[in-house]
Amino acid sequence: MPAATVRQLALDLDAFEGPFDLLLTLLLKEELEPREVDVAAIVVSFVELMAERDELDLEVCGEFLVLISALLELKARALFPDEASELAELEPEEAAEELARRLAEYRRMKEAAAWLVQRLSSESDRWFRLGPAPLAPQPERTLAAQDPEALAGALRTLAAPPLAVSLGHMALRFPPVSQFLERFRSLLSRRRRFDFDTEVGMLPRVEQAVALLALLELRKSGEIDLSQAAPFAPIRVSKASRSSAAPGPAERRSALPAPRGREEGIEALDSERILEWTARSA
Amino acid sequence: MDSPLRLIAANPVDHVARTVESLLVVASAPLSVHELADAANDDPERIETALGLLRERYSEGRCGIVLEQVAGGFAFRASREAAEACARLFERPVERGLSQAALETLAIVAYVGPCSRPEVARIRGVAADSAVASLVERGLITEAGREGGLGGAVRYRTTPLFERVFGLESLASLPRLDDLGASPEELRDRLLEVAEARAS
Amino acid sequence: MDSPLRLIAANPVDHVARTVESLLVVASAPLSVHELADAANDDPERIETALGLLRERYSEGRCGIVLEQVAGGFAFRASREAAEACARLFERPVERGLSQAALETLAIVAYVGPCSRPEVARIRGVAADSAVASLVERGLITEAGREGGLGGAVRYRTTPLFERVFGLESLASLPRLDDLGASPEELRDRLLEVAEARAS
Repeated sequence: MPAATVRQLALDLDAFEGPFDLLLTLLLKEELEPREVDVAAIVVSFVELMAERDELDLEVCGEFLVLISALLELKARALFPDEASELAELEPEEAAEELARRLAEYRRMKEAAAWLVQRLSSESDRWFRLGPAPLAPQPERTLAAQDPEALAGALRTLAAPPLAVSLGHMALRFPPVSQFLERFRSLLSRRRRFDFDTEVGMLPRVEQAVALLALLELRKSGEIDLSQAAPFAPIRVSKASRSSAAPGPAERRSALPAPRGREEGIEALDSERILEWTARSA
Repeated sequence: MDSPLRLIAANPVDHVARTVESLLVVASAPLSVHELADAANDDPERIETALGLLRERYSEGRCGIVLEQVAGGFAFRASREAAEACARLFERPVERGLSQAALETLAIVAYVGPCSRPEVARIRGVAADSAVASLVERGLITEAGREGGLGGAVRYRTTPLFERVFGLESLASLPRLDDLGASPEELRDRLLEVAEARAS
Repeated sequence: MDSPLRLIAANPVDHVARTVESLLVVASAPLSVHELADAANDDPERIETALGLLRERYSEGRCGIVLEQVAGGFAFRASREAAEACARLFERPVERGLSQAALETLAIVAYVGPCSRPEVARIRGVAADSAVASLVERGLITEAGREGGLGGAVRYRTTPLFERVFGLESLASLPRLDDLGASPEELRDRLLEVAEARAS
């Protein structure tokens, strides 16, 4: 049997139906989420296919092993987009344990979701009313005694002539960028990393925007590294592992899936993503 | 115990009646015979027969659930003997104050006199629909005819409850705002003028 | 003193049962024994006895109205045999059309307990924002404070509506995660089958 058989292996999974090589293509083109792919089901399909043959083809098995391990690696990476560096600090055994723990956690949640789906369909013939009954008593709202001066005050507010038109309010007042530069530097002198969102979440939006500019400034000068699990996820700020002015190697920012390319390209993409996050969340 | 049940279940009217019970217990508005017939996929006549059966079963004094015929059709309600218990179930805590939107709207209606939602909206510079609705629901304002007769916008005025809540003997005892206008008409003009200036 | 009272309340449990029927037929959501006892102004024990009686009376197959224990309380619903009629009456219930992402998010919030969007994203490996928004909109999850107090990420928990839609007495009646998905066993069985087929 030619090795091509492996790639032609017909799969019938929840997320995908078709030959194995099409599945791989879709994964590489990022048109299919690796986490959606049931690797165990592929293995079983392969074993079943092999069982139908009379002889054991080592070449086919070898190719299958290579492809399936690549797939497993893709899947594992997809589960840890933001914490690759954290994992790298672990001992290999610890990392393996952590990986297994998270895979198990996600698998259990998928199973729980499947249970919910099943439950929904078994309960689809249970009908109940949402909201009040047609002839339910109208709840009476009682208002405490009020001061009539409040009414006079409200009307005075409405009758107050508007201020002469001034464009003064158009100029937003915001703190200088330098204030945040110092604040973040001093934070990083005490801690190795912090969450941008947690740090500035309580500030007004304008100040958050200035804080972001300060962050970009620090990133540009190579003082910090930024990572983000996904668009809109919290931005994690950590001290640059090399305090030289040069930006760190691209791999360390694998959290932002940037195309491999020149440093400037990656950096521009980083900023773009972060700006997009701010603009959408604002 | 089983045999009488079987006898009843064998009767198709009882099956229709059970379906009608189901429909009435999930409905959020009264259901007409036709709506019941459509949903149950049955004849209106059989629905009426079933309703007759249910009216007996769910009647005052016999059951805590009472089948009532109202304008829109049929609906279940609580029996009168449980009125107090139901009132306790729906009791709401005393509210301390009004929202700014409600307070402004109420002030306009109280000082300017009967006015419509569009008018309130013009003075406040924002839509007044939900503020008006909540004041009506609380019984602080009520409908008072229409602007320019039939077809005009509904006007609202304050209620006796409003006077009680604000500790007023009558509208005449509202705090005076002479500096803003001597009469309700002057006040209204002043407010509209300011609103226009604000909008421009 | 006692005897006339006894005469009037010849069957006190039945009186309580009627009050409970009344309360349940008008309630907007399931009522707990305590809520029923407070509204009925009666002992929780007597309420429980009355509920026992009503569960029998309003049971599947006996009546179009079914009393169920759900979402931490008791509520009436339509009998399952009237499901088609109810479906014709309504367009579509809230819970239909949940995406895979929404279901996984819902499972995480239900099992992990109050948790934030970043936490959900960490477990799922992708952002959970739109899934969370759609679940909030459907009323299946709701905000439950912030992580580490003020300024932290908003946490979410499931609502009583979630329990009701999924027919759960409480969150405790979710199956244990360890009991879910016999997939490893299934896989092993399939592999064993293959091995046996080859051996034979």
